Order: sequence, then C-alpha cells, then structure tokens
Amino acid sequence: MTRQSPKVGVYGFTGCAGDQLMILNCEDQLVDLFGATEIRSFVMAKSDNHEGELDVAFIEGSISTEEQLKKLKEIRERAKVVIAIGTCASHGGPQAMKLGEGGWEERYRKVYGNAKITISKAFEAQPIDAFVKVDMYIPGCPIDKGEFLAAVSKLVAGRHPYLYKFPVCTECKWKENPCILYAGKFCGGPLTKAGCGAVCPSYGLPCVGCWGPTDDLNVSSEYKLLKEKGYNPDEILRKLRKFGGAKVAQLLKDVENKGAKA
Amino acid sequence: MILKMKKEDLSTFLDSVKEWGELRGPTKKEGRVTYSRVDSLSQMDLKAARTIIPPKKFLYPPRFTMFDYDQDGYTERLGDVPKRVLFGIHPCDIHGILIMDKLFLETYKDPYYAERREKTLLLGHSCIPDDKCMCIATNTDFVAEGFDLFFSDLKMFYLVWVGSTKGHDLIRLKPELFSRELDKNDILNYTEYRKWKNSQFKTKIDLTGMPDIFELGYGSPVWDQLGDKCLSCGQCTMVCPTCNCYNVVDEVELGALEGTRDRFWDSCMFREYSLVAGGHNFRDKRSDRLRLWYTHKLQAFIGEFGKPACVGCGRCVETCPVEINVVTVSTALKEQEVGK
Amino acid sequence: MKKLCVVLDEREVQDNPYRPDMWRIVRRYPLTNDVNFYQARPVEMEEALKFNYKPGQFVMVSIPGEGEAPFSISSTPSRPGMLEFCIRKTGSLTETLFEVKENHTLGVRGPYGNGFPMDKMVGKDIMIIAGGLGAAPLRSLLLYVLDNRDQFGKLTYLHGARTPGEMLFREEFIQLKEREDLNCLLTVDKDDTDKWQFRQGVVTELFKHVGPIDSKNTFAVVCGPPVMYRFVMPHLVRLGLPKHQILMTLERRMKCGVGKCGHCAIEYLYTCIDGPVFTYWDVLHMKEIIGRGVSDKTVA
Amino acid sequence: MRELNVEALARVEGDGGITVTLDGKKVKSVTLDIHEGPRLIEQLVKGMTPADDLNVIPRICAICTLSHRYSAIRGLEKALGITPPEKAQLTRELMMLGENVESNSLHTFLLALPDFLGYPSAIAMLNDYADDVKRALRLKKYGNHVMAVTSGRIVHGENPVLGGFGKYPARKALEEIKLKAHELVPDAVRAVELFASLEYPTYSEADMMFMSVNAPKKSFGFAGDNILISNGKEVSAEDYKKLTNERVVTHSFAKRSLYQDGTFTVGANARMVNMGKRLDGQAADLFKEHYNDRWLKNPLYNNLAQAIEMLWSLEHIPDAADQVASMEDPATAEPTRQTGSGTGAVEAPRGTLYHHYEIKDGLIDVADIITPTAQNLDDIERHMKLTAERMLSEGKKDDEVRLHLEMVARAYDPCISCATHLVTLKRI
Ligand SMILES: Cc1cc2nc3c(=O)[nH]c(=O)nc-3n(C[C@H](O)[C@H](O)[C@H](O)COP(=O)(O)OP(=O)(O)OC[C@H]3O[C@@H](n4cnc5c(N)ncnc54)[C@H](O)[C@@H]3O)c2cc1C
Ligand code: SF4
Ligand code: SF4
Ligand code: SF4
Repeated sequence: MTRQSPKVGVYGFTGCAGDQLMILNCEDQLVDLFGATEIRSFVMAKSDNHEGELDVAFIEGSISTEEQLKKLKEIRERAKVVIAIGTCASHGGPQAMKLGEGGWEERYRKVYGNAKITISKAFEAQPIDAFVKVDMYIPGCPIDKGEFLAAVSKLVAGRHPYLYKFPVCTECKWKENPCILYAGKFCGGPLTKAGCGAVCPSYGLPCVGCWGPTDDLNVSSEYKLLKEKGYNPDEILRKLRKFGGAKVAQLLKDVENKGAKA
Repeated sequence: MILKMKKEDLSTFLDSVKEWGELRGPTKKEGRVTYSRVDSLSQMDLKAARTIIPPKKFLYPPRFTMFDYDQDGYTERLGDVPKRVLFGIHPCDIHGILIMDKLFLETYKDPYYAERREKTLLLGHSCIPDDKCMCIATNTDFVAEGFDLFFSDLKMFYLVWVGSTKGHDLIRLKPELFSRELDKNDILNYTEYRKWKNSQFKTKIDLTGMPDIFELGYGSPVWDQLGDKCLSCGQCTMVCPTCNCYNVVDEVELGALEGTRDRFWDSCMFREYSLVAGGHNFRDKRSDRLRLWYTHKLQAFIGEFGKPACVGCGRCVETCPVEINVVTVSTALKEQEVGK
Repeated sequence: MKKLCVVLDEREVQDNPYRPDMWRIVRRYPLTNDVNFYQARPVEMEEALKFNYKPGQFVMVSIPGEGEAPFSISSTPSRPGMLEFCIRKTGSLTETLFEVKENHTLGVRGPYGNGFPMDKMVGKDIMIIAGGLGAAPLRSLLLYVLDNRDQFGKLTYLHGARTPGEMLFREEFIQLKEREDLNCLLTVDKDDTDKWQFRQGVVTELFKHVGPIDSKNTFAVVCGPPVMYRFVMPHLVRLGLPKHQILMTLERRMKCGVGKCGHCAIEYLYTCIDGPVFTYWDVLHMKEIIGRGVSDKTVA
Repeated sequence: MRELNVEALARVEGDGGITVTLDGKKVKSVTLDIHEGPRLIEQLVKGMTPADDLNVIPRICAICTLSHRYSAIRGLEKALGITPPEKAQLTRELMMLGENVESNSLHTFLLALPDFLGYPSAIAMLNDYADDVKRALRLKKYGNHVMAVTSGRIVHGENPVLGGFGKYPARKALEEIKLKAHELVPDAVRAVELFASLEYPTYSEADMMFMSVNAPKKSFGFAGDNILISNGKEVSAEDYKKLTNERVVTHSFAKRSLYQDGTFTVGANARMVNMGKRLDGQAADLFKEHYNDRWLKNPLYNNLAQAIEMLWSLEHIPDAADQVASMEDPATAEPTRQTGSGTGAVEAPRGTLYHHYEIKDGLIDVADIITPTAQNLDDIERHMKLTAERMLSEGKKDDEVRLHLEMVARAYDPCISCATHLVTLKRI
C-alpha cells in the first residue's frame, strides 16, 4: 500500500515548548520525519508555514488566553485528527494544578498587579479537550522520543498508534527497581501513566507524575497510604497535583470530602 | 545422581561453566537484588533471599520481538538468544519455572520460551528463608526436578544434585572437583540441614482448604475492602514467578510498512485487560480483578493441577505498597476481615 | 523420572503457533452499515488444503502494523479452500480492516477453539438461535448442517436483528425460507424499510412458531448479545432441553488464541482453548458470568 | 497609521510576534508581543517543599531546563544551608556544558542560520548544506546525551537534586562522553568558522550594556555568585533586584527589565564581552581571531559568540567527565536549617537566570525567578526599532524589514515560554 504522506501541523500554546523541542530532539529521525510527512506548519522549526487543511495537528500546551482559544478552535476545524502532545495539552500541566494561595484571579493580580495587558484576556490554564474534541493523547513532560516516533510511524502507515495504558510501576518493575512507596516514601508511580520507562525511580527518585494521570487510578488509596506513612495532607495534595490538572484535583477533592464525612 | 563438592571449588567450577554460556547470578547493587551478568562467584550475593524479578525474565523477557514483518508476511525472530548459565536459583523459583514450563511447553509449544529455556541452564542453590518466605506452606521449599544442577550448602561442602544431561555435561567439564563418595555423615548432615531450614520460617500460613474457602468467599465483602486498597499498579503480577500474561503490539518503521510484532508483560490487575468491544468490561472493579488473580493462584490452579500457582517466594509481600499479598488475602478470606 | 532438557527443533519453529500465514482477500462487501463480509484464500495454495476446521472455531487475523484479533469463521468446512468472516467495526484493528481492499493480504492463523461438538450433534435435531453478530459463527454451523443434511435431524434456524438493514446475510437467509428441509424463522425488532415481509418482535417471540420439539434429542446453539442470553436460556430450559445440550459461544479479549496470554481466562478456563463454545451447564458454573448477561433463574 | 506585522515569530521556542507601528514614514513603535499565556508558576510553588519546587520550575522552559534546575538548586541550597559535595558540583558543571552544546547548536544552526543563508528552515537547507545540518544534529544529539547521562533525561531530568544527585553517572557513560567530545571538536570548529564567515548587517548597531555572572577562579563558566557588568562593576547575585527591576508592559505577558534606566543584554555575547579573555584552548584562539568592536554594538554577534562557546564547552567536557569519574559517590548533603533565603544565578545559554527563594519552616514562602529573555526584551525592542527605522529610511521593502527584525529578535535566542514565567516583584 502506498499512501500519501499526511499533512501535519505542530502548534504550541502555553507550556515550556518541551514537546516541540523533543520532536527536534529526534536528531536521527528528523530528516526521515520531514520526509515521511508533509509538515505544513511548525513555527518553532521553520518559517514557511502554510495554514490549511491538515491530516494531523499535534498540539502542545494548555490554553490560557482568549486568543489561544480562538486559534485552537480554528485548528480543530481544519484538522482531521487532533493529537494532544505533552501533559499540558493533555491535562493542563503544572500551570493547571489549581494550587497556590487564592484563586487564579488573585494569583494573577499578585504577579501583574493591576496592569491591564491588552494583547489578550487570560484565564486559568486548561487542557485542550476542555474546548475541542481530541482524538489521541501522547502525554509526557516532555513526551518520550520513542513513544512519539512509534505513534507517528503508525499514523504515517495508516495504523492506530498504541501507547501503554498502565501505570509507571509496571515499567518500574521491568527495570527492577525496589519500590519506593513500599519503603514508606512518596512515589507517584501508581497514579501516573507509563511511557517514560520509569526514569525517576530508576535513579532512586520518586515519580513526580509528569506523564499525567493514568486511566484507572486509585487516588484515595494512595492518599490514605501516604497519610499513614506520616505525610501531612497539604503536602500530599501538593505532591499529587503537580501534573494531573483538574482530573486529579477533583479526585483529591472527592477523597477529602469523603474523609470529612467519615 | 548426587555428588559432593568442596565449597572452595565452587568458584573454579563457575569459571569453567562460562565455557557453556554467559554466567548470571544474583547481585546486590544500590539496594537492589537482581539476576545480572557476572564474571565470577565473587560478584554474586548468595545470601539475598530473593531478587526483585524472578528468573522468568530470562525465559520470557518483559518485552521482546516475536516477528519481523513486511508486506510478504511474518518472520520469527528466533536464534539470537545467548546461551546462559543461571546460578543461584532458589527452589521456589525453580518451581515457578516448572509452572511456566507447563504453560508454555505443553499444548501449543511456545518457541520463544522453548528456545530460551533450551539455551538456559538452571543451577539451583539452597537458601535461607527470611521473614517473607513461605515456600514451606506451598510445598516448594525443595525441588526434585526442573534444574540442571542444584547446590545444597551444607556449611562444609556442597551436595550437588544432577538434574539433567546438560547438568551432567557441566560436571564433566571439571570432574575432578566432584566426588561420588557419600557416607552416613553426609546423610545425617543433610537431615539436620532440612530440620534447620524448616525451623527458619517466620511467615506461617496455612493454605489447606483454600479452594473451598475461595468458593465460599466468592461474594465476600472482603474483596471490596481489598479492592478499595489496591492501586492497580500491577507490581504483584510483574514480580510473581508464575504470572505469565502478556500483550502484543505491532510497531511500524517510520515511512514503511514493515516493523516488528512485540510482546510485553501484561497484568490482569489492569482495567484494559478484560475490556471488550462496546466498552463492556468483565472485571471493571478492582475487587473483581483481585479476586481473579487470587482465585487463579489459590483455587483454580489447585483444582487443575493439585497444587497452588503460588511458590511462596514472598515477592508480593515485598512489593505491594498496600499489603495485598498471598498472606494477607488468604488470611482475610479465612477470617472474613481485612487486617489493618 | 526427571524432566529432560528442553530441545527446540526445526520442526517446532516451523510450527510456531503464533506465526500468521498470508491470505488474500478475494471478496469483500458490506453486510450492514458497520459489518463487512470478507472471503479470503491462502496465498500458498497448498495451505488451503491443509486448513481444516470445525464450525464454531475461530482464527486470529493480523494486519501488519496494526495487530491481531480473533474472528469467528463464518464459512463451512464443507466448502474448503477459503474462509469467510463477518467483521464489525468497533476499534483499531477492525477500522483498519475496513480499509483493506480486495486482493490485499492479511495474516491468518488457526483454527483455534473447540468448535461445536459435531460428533455429538450428529443424528440430533438442531436448533440455531442467532442474534445480531452472533450469526457469524452460527452461519458456519448452519451451512455445515445443510451441506450434510442427511446426518442431522430436524433443523430450525431462528435469527433476530434490530432492523432489516442490520440483519447479516439477509438475502441468503431469506432464500433459505424457500427450502423444505429446514424451518427458517426471521424477525426484526423494528422495520425501518416498510418492506419487511417477515416477523417483527424479539427473537424469543419466534419460539411460538417452532412447533413441537423433541427436547431430549435436540441441541440448541445460541449466539448473540448478552441480553439475548438472558431471555433465550430460560426459554430453552423451560422447553426441557438438558443444560449440556444448550451450547453458546463466549467472547473475551484474546492476544494469542492458544492459551498463553491469559486474557480470555474465566476462572480456570481459557475461552480460546476450552471454548469459545461452552454448554449452558459450564457457563452456570462460571461465577463471573452469572448476572452479567446470562442469568439463571432456573437453577433453583 | 500602518502596521507591519510578523504574526507568529517563527523558529523561537514559544509563541511571540513583532508589531511595528508606523506613523507616516516614522517608526512609532516596535513591540515584541508575547502571546504565550501566563502560568503564574511562582505563585503555584508557594507552600511546596523545596524538593517539590524542583519538579515544577524546570517546566518553565524546556530548552533551559537544566539552567532552571541548577539556578534553583543554587538558590535553595543557599537558603537551606546545604553545602553540596564536590562531586555534585562537578557533575552539575558537566551537565551545564552539555546543555550549552545542545542549546547553542540548536539555536545557531537550526534556528538562526537559515535566515542568513536565505532558507525557511534547516530542513530546507538539506539539499545545499547537508553537511552543516548533519553537523548540527550531531552536536545537538551529543549535547542531549550529556544532559541525559547527568540529569536522567534529555529534557526535564529529575536526577539533579538538592545536595547531590539521585544517582551519579556511570563511569562507562562518562568514558563514552569523553571520547565522543574529542571526536566532535572539528564540528564545533567548523561551526565557528561558518558563523565567522557570515555577514552581520549593521542596521541594529548601537552602544550596549552587557551582564553575565562572574565565573569563579577567573575562568570562563556558567555559574557564579557575582554579576559582572560591562561598565566594569561587579554586584552580588543576591542584589539581583537592583540589576533587573522588573516591570509589566501591556503588550506582553512577559515582564521587562531595566538597569539604571537603560536596557541591557545577557547571553553568549555578554559572556564573551565580560569573560572572553578567560577562554582557553582552540576556543580562545578563535575568539582572539574574530572578536572586534562591533561585538559591543551588534546583537547579531550573539550567534558567533554561541558558536565559540559551544566549542569551549565541548573542549571542556573530557576534563569534567574525568574528574567526575575519578571520585567516589558521596552521600547527599542535607539541609542545616529550615528557614532562610538565597539567590542562585547561572548562565543559561540565552543569559543570566536568577532564582530567588525565601523559605519558612521548610516550605517555600517566596519564589522569584528572573529569566534571561525577560531581561533582554527591552534591548531586543530597542535594536529592532533601530533596524526598522534605518531600513525604512533607506526605502527597504516590508519583506526585507520583516526578515531583519526577525533576525534581530532571533539572535537573542529568546525562549519565549521562559520569558512568560512570572515573577512577583511588587509584593501586594
Ligand atoms: C472467539 C471470538 C470470536 C469473535 N468473532 C468475531 C466475529 O466473527 N466478528 C467480529 O466482528 N468480531 C468478533 N470477535 C470480536 C473481535 O475480536 C473484536 O471486535 C476485535 O478484537 C476488536 O478489535 P479492534 O482492534 O478493532 O478493537 P480495539 O481497538 O482493540 O478495541 C475496541 C473495543 O473492542 C474491545 N475488544 C478488544 N479485543 C476484543 C476481543 N477479543 N473481543 C471482544 N472485544 C474486544 C476493546 O476492549 C474495546 O472496547 C470475536 C471475538 C472472539 C474472542
Ligand atoms: S517505585 Fe514508584 S513507580 Fe516504582 S513500583 Fe514503586 S510506586 Fe511504582
Ligand atoms: S517516572 Fe514519573 S516523573 Fe519520572 S519521567 Fe516517568 S512519569 Fe515523569
Ligand atoms: S495488589 Fe498491590 S501490587 Fe498488586 S496491583 Fe494491587 S496494589 Fe499493586
């Protein structure tokens, strides 16, 4: 089967640009990547960008201004498939952890004072699926080269990408690390989607959750466990909320509410 | 055949078996005990009670390629597995391999497993139980088969069981190190050793009657309580010597329609594992999944083969962060209460 | 006494149970909106003669780069040299399969599963009850019995679909109604065409029209969506059929088809090698299934 | 009034645009607008433990991830009274060398070079300049590799922690790094030659002020406790506020900095102006050969400065790797107090990066982060304005003006996502 190379766009919104950078970090495959796809738009990598119909739009970053929202909707309209790359696009990223003193407005005021910024109205960061339909997620902070290339290779071949659906712990065991959580210390592995190869536990460090929440997570059990091990509730919240955005924030709220009732 | 060997000769012997294949043994590095590649006995830690992952990883790696494919079809990736000698395998892990053998070598022989099994020599070693070992309850504290050689450490010397022709071939690499002369004292020594080992177990569980208790406890609220705790992290399945479930995925080369078909460890603790078309899930709840796991190990397998699919290695005890393991689950079912 | 060493010889590699052989799609057309019909022949013709199967068995179908999934064989072994499938579009593999055109190749391995116990069914009356996609494996049995008509007793075929548009093999089954040697009853829940000339209502309604049944001498074979079992099973038990003569096929996720990957395990049974055909008696002992589609108010 | 827009400023990380407003023939204003949304990171880390902070703040910017991490580690260690073991220090230096090679090769070859050679992207240059593109990818991959070996991952590695490392790099990996560095030196030399051979237009030239850290022991380097200013002054990093004076402008979510009411520049060019004489090896020879007075006025020389710096980094990796390999792994150093404050300053590839922390009872009370791009923005606008004015008065076409404006902005290697990280200066 010969297929036409898909028309691809890569876009970045609020985030650290790490996922786009990871695409550029595919040094050995970059030339092939540009050969196998027709990259119509990739502002971080080139200046001859043509906006128009797309087969696949890779979107990095969360949405936090009206202007971005407009642009996001416009991309959705002309892209057959929209793929969220990175944890910001998939879950909102660190800027959506809904933590810090006061609500978002107050935090904003603390940073910008009362100055009116004219370029666009800002709001608390949200993942892209808060506004448009997302066909696929390639999470990670940043995305993993291998996982990204495997997915793109499949898309180019007209196949469905496959990403691990299980938590980091599984890969952690493949790497034969003794369990940090078992030892009584914090690790976010059970709540976090695999794909990174359990990098952090392999360095003897806890998983901080940068792949975002896995599909089937038991926040309440982990919360209880950490409390038993002597962590204070506030610290647990701050540890667990770093990357999971509204989803984890909500699950934790449920846990707290249940705790309050009990 | 049982032979006798001086303890100080072990090192020489292991140097000679490298002629057959790469030497692997238990090592301890940065607090992790694993089977890894070693050059000599001095790099091994024979005192460690267990490795994080059982030796199944050599026979059935966490992820490997089954086929290369292109438009014309699938070609198996066989033949590139190195020959290996695994030294220091404990009886429980040999029992685990025997269970894997049943699964992978009987009806529909799995060539990937078979090739690795063929190219791997298992050199067992006796062990000292720690507070998590419970092989005495699963009847796997000693082995009669499944190994090529088995070394019982009787303080002054080794008794060496020869379990296969390949094992015997190894002996013949250095016949001068082994003696056939066993006397009365050796028997007494060995009896003493067994008595001593039996007295070392600190985890006392009783698995008799488990099938019935599982049948009776099928609808027990204990399962829901355990389900509330389980993190679905899958660690228990990865470390269990008798867990064999896997998933398969095709990978594609960039810009081509060729690639590999890969296989990797899966776990029945995952929701996706039992999901079918239309979003229906036969085991949507964690409690359902835990029940499947433990029913398989402690009820169904006993029903089929007369022994549990738990070899008492204590790995689930040493890894589950929320203390769900063979000991706590069987106790909870018997006492109808989940321990603290 | 002792287990000898494992030796893997060339022949065993040749028999790698996981290796798909390449088959060519020779016909492909839609049966309904989301179900396609496929007919495939082996690329190597001698394969065709070797490929022997029983109704009720399945094969693993591969699309290179996409993966593999189990599909029932819809054709009958009495017409060798090819295989037929009906495939519903539900996910990754099946979507890609819908894009694979005639003359392209697929990987096929099998046949797997126990299939229907044809040796026990010979000489008996056969009642086939199909709902929706359940017609896929049952068509194999139906065609097999028709091709060996003299070996079986009375043949009844009941088939229900939601609408005429969703009835698999509609024209093929309508033609069967002309035949004297079977009782073919078709029904739809709802007629969306205004051209449907047969019955309307759920499939259990058809039982009213099957006439007298020699229940002890009948094998009933059921395949359909979970809800259907809930209604059909009690009906059959009420008609007096022994539970071990009521057969059904189960569906589970499968990655190997040969009892290794674990996905299809139901307690100690593997759907792929111990099934997919089970008797009602077997199923009643599968605690996981009771209350999930198959209910059993008749047990007590 | 007419507007000349460069909508999305291509080939910078993040999202920005340039607007030139013309009033008749006069340039009324030139603004670099930052569309990247606000993230309020400093507010979010308030109340976190220092270790948790380290997981979040590198995410301000992927391309300076290790600079952020290192700067934060320096600030936090000062605040908590941690004295890192020597091996940790050396490993951190090694990781910074890796980041410098990676980031400078990405910027010079892949982002800046296409402008000078008239291509829309590095990939488009493949046919005519295959060797250079491949050279760039080789260097970049190597820089990434050094980062991965030291920090655990190419981007956002969690391995560098307070008081040390999760796990120190393996000797074998260090040996490989060393061998490969030697191999790549010719590539870096070629990079210097290439960037020295380019013509740097004069439109943007004007007197400039430069700042960088003062690397200790009179050597060239990327971290230090004091800041050098090209007017000859030296200021402690703890006084960073006097240097940077952040303010909000209405056309951007990034804050701006002024020093003594004047704009200033940080980055490779600044490092060369302040510390170029301290370079050694081939980098020193090439610096001497190519350095001249125009560097003091023309931001486009930042490209050449980066190339020379990349060579220096590469030449220093083998030694650094050897030193790390020669030491035993020390234990992680522990905090000696739970309340305190401290400022870390490091040289990210694009300039000085400050992380200031105040810690109370083990939790972060104040976090203040000043990024290089935020410091550069005013100078970028100033040089863009000059460029626009001069080019328009020469009657240049809009397209050409647009390209040159982009070249100026790009020369600063702005990391826009990093510039929109937000800082509390005025505490309300
Ligand atoms: C013995 C047997 C016979 C079958 N016969 C037929 C047939 O004749 N025609 C037909 O259309 N389908 C049949 N199926 C179901 C078919 O295998 C699934 O529809 C198919 O695997 C879905 O694959 P997918 O990649 O398209 O879906 P996926 O993208 O993998 O998933 C889509 C949905 O299908 C589910 N799914 C995945 N694997 C299976 C599975 N093995 N069984 C059921 N659901 C699954 C997923 O959980 C998900 O909900 C049969 C299944 C079995 C076990
Ligand atoms: S260390 Fe963390 S990731 Fe690894 S198994 Fe334990 S909880 Fe999971
Ligand atoms: S282990 Fe966790 S924090 Fe570390 S890279 Fe993986 S997902 Fe991210
Ligand atoms: S039982 Fe324990 S180890 Fe197993 S999945 Fe649940 S939490 Fe993880």
